[in-house]
Order: sequence, then structure tokens, then C-alpha cells
Amino acid sequence: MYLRYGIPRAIRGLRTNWRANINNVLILAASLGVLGMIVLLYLNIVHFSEAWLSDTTISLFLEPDLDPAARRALFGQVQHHPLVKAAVMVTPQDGLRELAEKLGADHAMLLGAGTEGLPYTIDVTVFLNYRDRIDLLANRFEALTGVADVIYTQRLLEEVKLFFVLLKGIGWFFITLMVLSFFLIVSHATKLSLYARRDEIGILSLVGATRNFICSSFVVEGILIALAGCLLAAGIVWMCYQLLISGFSWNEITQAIKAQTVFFPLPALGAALGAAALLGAMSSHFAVTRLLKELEP
Amino acid sequence: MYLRYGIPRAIRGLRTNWRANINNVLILAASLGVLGMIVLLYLNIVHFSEAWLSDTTISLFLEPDLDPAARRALFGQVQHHPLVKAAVMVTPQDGLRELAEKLGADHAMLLGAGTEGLPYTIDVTVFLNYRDRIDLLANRFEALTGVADVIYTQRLLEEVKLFFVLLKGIGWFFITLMVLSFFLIVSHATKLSLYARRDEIGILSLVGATRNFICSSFVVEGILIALAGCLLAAGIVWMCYQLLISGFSWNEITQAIKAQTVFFPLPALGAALGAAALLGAMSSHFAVTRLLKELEP
Amino acid sequence: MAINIALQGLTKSYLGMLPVLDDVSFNIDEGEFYYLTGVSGAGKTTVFRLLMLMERPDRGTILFGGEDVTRLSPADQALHRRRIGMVFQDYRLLADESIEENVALPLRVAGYRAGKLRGKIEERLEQVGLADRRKDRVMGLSGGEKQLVSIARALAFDPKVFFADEPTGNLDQSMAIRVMELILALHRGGCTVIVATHDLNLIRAFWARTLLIKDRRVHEVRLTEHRSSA
Amino acid sequence: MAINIALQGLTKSYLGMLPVLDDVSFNIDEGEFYYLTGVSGAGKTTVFRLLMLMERPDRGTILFGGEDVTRLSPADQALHRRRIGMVFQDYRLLADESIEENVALPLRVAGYRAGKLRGKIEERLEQVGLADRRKDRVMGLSGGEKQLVSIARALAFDPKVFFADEPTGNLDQSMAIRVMELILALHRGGCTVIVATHDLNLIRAFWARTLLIKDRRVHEVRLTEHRSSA
Ligand SMILES: Nc1ncnc2c1ncn2[C@@H]1O[C@H](COP(=O)(O)OP(=O)(O)OP(=O)(O)O)[C@@H](O)[C@H]1O
Ligand SMILES: Nc1ncnc2c1ncn2[C@@H]1O[C@H](COP(=O)(O)OP(=O)(O)OP(=O)(O)O)[C@@H](O)[C@H]1O
Ligand SMILES: [Mg+2]
Ligand SMILES: [Mg+2]
Repeated sequence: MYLRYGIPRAIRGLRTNWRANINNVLILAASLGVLGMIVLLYLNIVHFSEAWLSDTTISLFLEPDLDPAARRALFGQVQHHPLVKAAVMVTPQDGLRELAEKLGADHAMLLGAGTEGLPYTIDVTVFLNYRDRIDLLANRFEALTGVADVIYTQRLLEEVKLFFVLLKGIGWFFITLMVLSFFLIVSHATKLSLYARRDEIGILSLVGATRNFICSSFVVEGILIALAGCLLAAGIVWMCYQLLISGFSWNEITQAIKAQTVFFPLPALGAALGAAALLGAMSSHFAVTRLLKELEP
Repeated sequence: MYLRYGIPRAIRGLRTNWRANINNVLILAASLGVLGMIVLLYLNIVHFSEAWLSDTTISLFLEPDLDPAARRALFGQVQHHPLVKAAVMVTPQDGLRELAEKLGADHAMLLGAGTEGLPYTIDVTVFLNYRDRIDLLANRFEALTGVADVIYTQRLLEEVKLFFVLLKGIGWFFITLMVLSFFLIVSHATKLSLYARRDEIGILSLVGATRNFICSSFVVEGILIALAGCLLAAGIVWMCYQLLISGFSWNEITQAIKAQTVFFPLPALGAALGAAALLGAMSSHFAVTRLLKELEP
Repeated sequence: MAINIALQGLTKSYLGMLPVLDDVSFNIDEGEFYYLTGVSGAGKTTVFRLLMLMERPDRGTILFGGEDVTRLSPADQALHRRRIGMVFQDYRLLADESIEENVALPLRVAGYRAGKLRGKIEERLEQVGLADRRKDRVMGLSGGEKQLVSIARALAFDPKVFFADEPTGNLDQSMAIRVMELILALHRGGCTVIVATHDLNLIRAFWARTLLIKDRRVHEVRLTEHRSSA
Repeated sequence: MAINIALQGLTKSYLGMLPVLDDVSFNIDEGEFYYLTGVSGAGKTTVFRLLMLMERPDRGTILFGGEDVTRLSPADQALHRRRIGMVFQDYRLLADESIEENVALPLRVAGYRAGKLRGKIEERLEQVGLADRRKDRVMGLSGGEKQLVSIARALAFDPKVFFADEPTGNLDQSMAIRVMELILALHRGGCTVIVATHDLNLIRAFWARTLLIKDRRVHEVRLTEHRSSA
């Protein structure tokens, strides 16, 4: 019954004050768009940091005097550990070559140094989700007989990791701040546009309309505006995203990045639309109820 | 003359609609605060990336058979190049030790490999502003007689650098977007609060007030609200900044970061206040003028 | 069908001012027609605001059909207002809406269906002479036309109680007479009516019992006093 | 000192409607006093809106002291309005401001200094009987009180031209008489006055020449006609 009055009235209201309402939609879209871009950036940073940090490996340096059978036994033991994703046995020659490659152009120099006395190593990749427990794992491996030394994180990687952790924290902080200010913006815009129509609310109340009846048209309006703003924001974010990643093609690294970027999944977009509609409905309901309280004796 | 009416009227107006005005200030402060935090984050990222990338050095590997005099001549030549900030001569022993330290725990192993046949190196730090021309410089050095090989950037650093360039681009993009949406918010809020007072503007016009007279009180109000919002935002950003960096003390790296973080300089804050006041004045002036145009026959 | 109205020991003052009404009591029987008069600022509108539950009295009770209405819940307040048709001194119309929509408002609020609604509105608009302008927005109407829309709205749903605050102040004489005849017709149908007015000619032309607000009190005055003083 | 007003071949229609005024011409000499009358919706307020430059005519010119005012720049429009005191049918007061501030508004707009201002306002508020309520906000006033504030504002700066649209519609008889006497005093000082009203009693009590709007035209009517028809 309320909707029979509320929907047509809301549509008439939107048409009558179309300029103010377009403004409302735009402002909503702008702030939601910024929020969406920040969340998207955040998602991508998390995604990349996961990918990057998953490179974390443990290198086990074996005792030089270990015989091949013992080596193989040790390798089997390491390989079948539940937290280990993959393990590779590296000969001293390969190890030195890898090291040289890692260091860049000076490999010739290192390779000239000879491999006598250099140990075998086992390079271990750990399952992503257990990266936090890498210390424990490394200690466990170090305790195995036949293992001379264990290296498991390079300092630079550690720094990068820290940087990502910081970025993640700051990201959360920002997203919270923006959600709050977004809420403030929506409820403020609703309040102001209701303030301009408080006469109407007074009149409805005077001809005997109940609170729900009065709310109906405003709630419908709020929902429509919120949905329109949200859809527009999704469009804006999608366009910005395309614009940004289309710029990522100047070399292979950027192209690799481009191939890996993520966008919001559809269910998340749907959930955001639903949340926006709910927010629109709630904030107009709240504002109307408060105005009605003010009008009461 | 306009101000004699405008200022007291503006203050009365602010007092009368104090709730709506506090809301206006809050919403301004929230969006300005987010903007400020993002700019601050951006500044810090740029600052850190500068610091980080300034580590970029060029290593010159000299021919192994170079005699000490030729070495010294070459060193002089490199040291006095206009783009070079500092250069250090590194003996093979020192070089190997440094390398071992860089690689972590396996230094004992490398040190055992002996230093015969290893070359002298010159480590060069380049002036910050010429980092872009590092390729040219490296090529120039490589062409010098007595230089066997030149390494000048590690791959990871290159990636990090790229990452910062991307971050910088995205940062600019965001800041632009946020400034736009901030402008939209301010002008929308002004428009709505004027809309609620369009009767007043009509009445003033009917008793013969000129446009400037009518604008005066609204412009003063706009300026006051913008200033209040801006000051509050500065306070919020300052508090958030303190909150964030106070969290940075769990190890030496974060403490090093903490020591290096930057906050807005005072002149920048002053400029922001001025800009906010101007924006407040302009957007209310604009809104009033448009409302007056609508009222005209 | 109609409802009797009783005020008992009613006192009302606005914030920080002397009381407008002080210990006022009067009784209006079912289906009676009363004028309410008094100088500007005497308190006529205040009486209506109290009866419509737009203000709460400082002291005293208001009885509608024997029921105290001063402490109703919001939902019951809405029901209370639905049985009253009121013409406000400042019209209280939705400026953005058409004449038709404004008149339909109390019917919509009461949950009438579109079909039943149309006939009623048509009839009322014919009676006040605005039928051919039913689609026009209220914003562009003249003062008198707004007053007529406000009257049509108050009459739309055949209220049991009808209040009018200065309903003819912006109408020309012939229109004022037409409106008064509409109100009298409603009254004859059993509705309890109170009309506040300054217009002594109106009272002379359509005789009814008259309440005068003077010195914060409500007195019933005899029409002959007015006649002699005019 | 006063200004003569002339309308020449004035036509005015609102969007998508028949004209309200069609080829209207009349002339009001300096210092004259005219009533403007006509049924509800005849076009009285429209005439004032045209004279105040709130609407542009479709055709025709409006002359104030021989000067065509229909195409003034915004700044000159403001100057034009400053010489006119007008009481609007819907008052047009700043609801949030005090009575005093509302009355002072035209003086402030004209750049009066605070000292000079205070005396004038005081006097006007005394005359309409609101001096002791000068600090009250207009929002809380009764209909009649608002009308009085609006009248005080229009009289505040001794205008050369005075328009009043239904200035006594919400006033009781004695207050209406007081207001008419104030307007007549202003008129005697040389001001050109037009008062729109429905109230034939008012016209009878304070005789003046009368313009009647009928069938989209303005005719001057003789008071005797009114007398006989009343
Ligand atoms: N802004 C407008 N838009 C459309 N129509 C209008 C507008 N203003 C007035 N009208 C119409 O023009 C006609 C004349 O209106 P006007 O207000 O001049 O009448 P009036 O003589 O002052 O009547 P009243 O005595 O009722 O105040 C009316 O029919 C009215 O509906
Ligand atoms: N909301 C309010 N706040 C403060 N004072 C008020 C308020 N409403 C009315 N008053 C005062 O109460 C008194 C009675 O007002 P009311 O509107 O009842 O008079 P009225 O008899 O309707 O007068 P009128 O004939 O002029 O409409 C007036 O002096 C008015 O100023
Ligand atoms: Mg009243
Ligand atoms: Mg009129």
C-alpha cells in the first residue's frame, strides 16, 4: 500500500528536482568511484605482494662430506614435509652458476674460482599459506643431520615484504576512512535534500499520513539515487582500470603485470550495489524519521 | 559596505542553521582529510623511492692485469666526472667480502674460494638527478681503457623502480580524481544549502539588493565553512599521521622508515587553507549568481 | 457520526512568553457550527494547532468524542488527523504537485483506491471552480486559487470534523459565499465545524454561534453584540 | 518627488496558458492613490509582479517617471526596486530573522548606517504595534502579525511608490483601519500608491479611485457602482 503511493511520488520527485538529483548521483558516483579505485588498487597490491612473496624459498646447504645415498635420503625427507611445495637438489656447479647469474655480469669471474669444497644445496619452495611459519620450518631443517647451513630470506625481500605489510595496513586504514566519509556524504546529501522538502513532510503528517507512508517515497528515492550513483561509479572505475592497464605495455615486465591485474568479481559488484541500495534506504529513512521527530510537539 | 551587512548576517546564518553547518564542516573535513592522507602517502612514497633508488650505483670491474698507476689514473678520471657524486676503489678481498655479506650466511664458503684472478672494482654513486642518464654514463665508463665490465642495476631494483613509477602515476591519477570529487562535493553542498535558502535570496533581491550585496553574506559563510573544514582536516591528517608512524617501531627497519617519513611543510598547509577559502568563496558566489539568474524573469 | 470536542482547563504558552491561552474550557457538541474570532495574535491559530496535535498544551486536556487526544502515539495521532479536514491559514499545499494531487493527498493517505478517488476529487474541484485546471501546479496559482485548493483538500474526504483558519481572507465576495455554502452543506451532513475569521460580514451573512478569544480566554459571544458594534 | 506610472499595451501570459492581461494600458499620475480589484485569479498580483520586474511582459512597456523599466540591467533593477515599498500577498519575510531585522532590510540594502536606521525602525514598529516584540523571530508570528511586519518593512524607508497586495486580508477590522491610515499618511506625503484588495468595505471606508481587472483588461470603475452592488 505504501509503495502504491511511494513509487510514483518518488519518480515525480526525482523528475521535478532533476538537477539536484543528478548532482546527488554525480557526487555519490565520484566518492564511490574514488573508494572503488582505492579498493581496487589495494586488491591488486595484495595480489602482487602475494605473488611476489610466494617466491620465498629456503636453501639448505648440505655438509660437503655427505655421501650420495645420505643426500638422497635427506632430499626425500625434505621433499615430503607437509609444508613443502617443491624441492630441488642443486649441484655445486649449478649453484655457483645460479649465484653468478643472480649477481649479474660478474659470473665469469666467479666461475673461474673453482667448485672444490663447495657444498650441495636443496632449494625448497614453501606452500604460500605457511609462509609465516618459515622460521620454524627452517629451524627444523637445520636440525636435520647432514645439513650444514640454512638461508631462507634475503634482506631485500624482507624489506619488500615489510613494505607490503605497511601498504596493506595503510590501505585498510584508508578504506575505513573512506567508507566512513562516504557514509557521511550520503547521509548529509539526504539530509540536505530532505531539509529543502521539510514542508512536504510536515504537510503529509498533517493530513494524517503515518511515518511509514511518509518514508515510502523518500526511501524509494534514496534507493534509486544510490543505485544510479553506484552503477555510474562502477562504470567509472571500470573505465579508469582499463585506462590504467592499457598504459602497461611498454615492456615485458609491465606486460606481465598487466596480465596479472585483477578487477572486482561480479558477485562483489552485485554486493556493492545491494549495500548501496540499503545505505540509501537507511539514510533516507533515518533522516525522515528525525525530521518527523522535530516536527512533533 | 557589503561586509558591514555580510559578516554579521553570515555569523547569524551559521548560528541559526548550526546543525546543517556543522555537518557541512564535517563532510568537508572528511573528504579533505582523505585527500590530505592520500597526498601525504604519495609524498612519502615518492620520498622513499627517491631515497631507495638513490642507492643505485655503478660498479666498474677493472682489467686484472692493470698496474696500480693506471688504476689510480682511471679512478681519478671516474671520480672527477661531473655526474659522479662519489667513487670508491675496492680491492678484490674487500669485494669478495662485500659480496659474501650481501648474499648472507654463505660467506664462509665464498671466502674459502680464494681471490687469485679476481679484479679490482670501482664503485660509483651517481648524483640523484642524473639517474635517468645512468645508461649513458655506464656506456661511457665501459669504453674507458682498463675497464673490463660494468654492472649498474640489479634486476630486482629495476622492478622496484618500475613499481614506484607505476605507484607515482596511479597516485597522480587519484589525487586528480579526488580533487575533482572534492570540488564537486563542496559545490554541491553549497548549492543544496543555498537551495534551502532560495527564498531569502529572492526576498533580498526584491527589496533592491544588488548581486554583490546578496553574495556578501553567503561568500563570507562559504569562506568560514571552508576554513573550518580545512583546519579540522589538517588536524585529522596530523593525528592519523602520528597514529600511523607511532606504529612503526617494531624493528630497526621500520624505525629507519619512521625517522625518514615526511609531513606537509607549514607553507603548504597555509597554501591549502588559502585555496580552501578561495574555493569556498568562489563556489558560493557561483551558486548565488546562478540562483539569482533563475529568479530573474 | 460526528464528534464532540471539549477543551478543559487548557493553558498554552510559547517558549519564554506569556501564555496565549490561559485555563480555557469550552465544549462543542456533535454537529455544531462555531465561529472563532479575535484580534490578530489573539490565539485562533493556536487553538487549531492544539486541536490538530501540532502543539502540546502546557496544562489541560482536549477531548474528541470523550477521548483525551493530548498523549496519543504517533500512529494514533495520524488516525486522529485523518478524521479532521483543515484549511490552514497559510494553505500548506505541496507547491511542486498538481492541484489534483494536492486534493487527492488525504484520500491517498487513507488508502483509497485510484477509482474511488477520482470521482471525489472531480466533484470537489467542480465545486470550487478549478476543475479545468486540475493538472496545474500549485506553485503558479494566485493567492485565492491556493486557498480554494486548500479548501477542496479539506472537504475531499467528507470529514467528521472540519476546521478552517481564515478560509476567505484571499477570496472575493462571491467566491467567499460559495465556499461558505460548501462548508454549511458539510455541516448539514452532521460534521462538527469551527471557522476562524476576522470577517464580521461573513458572520453576519451566515449566522452561527461565535467564540471570541480575548485576554487569553475564550468567551461565547452573542451575534447581536457584533451586529450592534459593526 | 513622486513618480508617475504608465502601462502601455501590456500583454502577459504564463507558459502555455491564455494571457492573464491582454493589451492593458493605464496611467497613474504622480501622488495618486488607486485601488486594484478583481476576482481571485484576475491578475492583480501579476500586475505587481510586472511593476516589480519579477516578470517580463510578452508585449508592451512599463514607464516609471517616463523611463521604460522593462529592460533594465540587474544593477538598475535593484535601484528600481529600492524606490518601491511593497507588501506582498504572501509577505516574503525572512522567517529566521527577527522582526527588527526584517524591517531594517531595505534600509540596510540602501546602505543606511546603524544609527539612522534604528530610529526609523522604532517608529514603524510603534505604528503597527509590534515595538515590544522587535526581537522575536518572524517564524513564530501569527498570520496577522506577519502581515504587519511586511507592512512596516514596506513603509520603513518612506518610499516614493507604494504597492500593497491584499494588505489587510489577515487583519482584524481595527488593525486594518490603522494600516490604511498609515498608507494614507504616506500618500499625503506625495507617494504614488496602488492597493490591491477584495475587501469592498475597505474601499467604501477609504474612498479612492479604483481599477478593476476583468476579462484580461483593466478598467477604471466608479465607486458608486460598488456602492450600489454591495
Ligand atoms: N507563475 C505562474 N505560472 C502559471 N500561472 C500563473 C503564475 N502566476 C499566476 N498564474 C495564473 O495567472 C492568473 C492570475 O494570477 P494572479 O496571481 O495575478 O491573480 P490575483 O488577481 O492576484 O488573484 P488573487 O486575488 O487570488 O491573489 C491565475 O489564474 C494564476 O493561476
Ligand atoms: N511558534 C511560535 N513561537 C512563538 N510564538 C508564537 C508561535 N506561534 C504563535 N505565537 C504567538 O502566539 C500568539 C498567538 O498566535 P496565533 O497564531 O494563534 O494568533 P491568531 O489569533 O491566529 O492571529 P492571526 O489572526 O493574526 O492569525 C501571537 O502573539 C504569536 O506571535
Ligand atoms: Mg492565525
Ligand atoms: Mg494575488
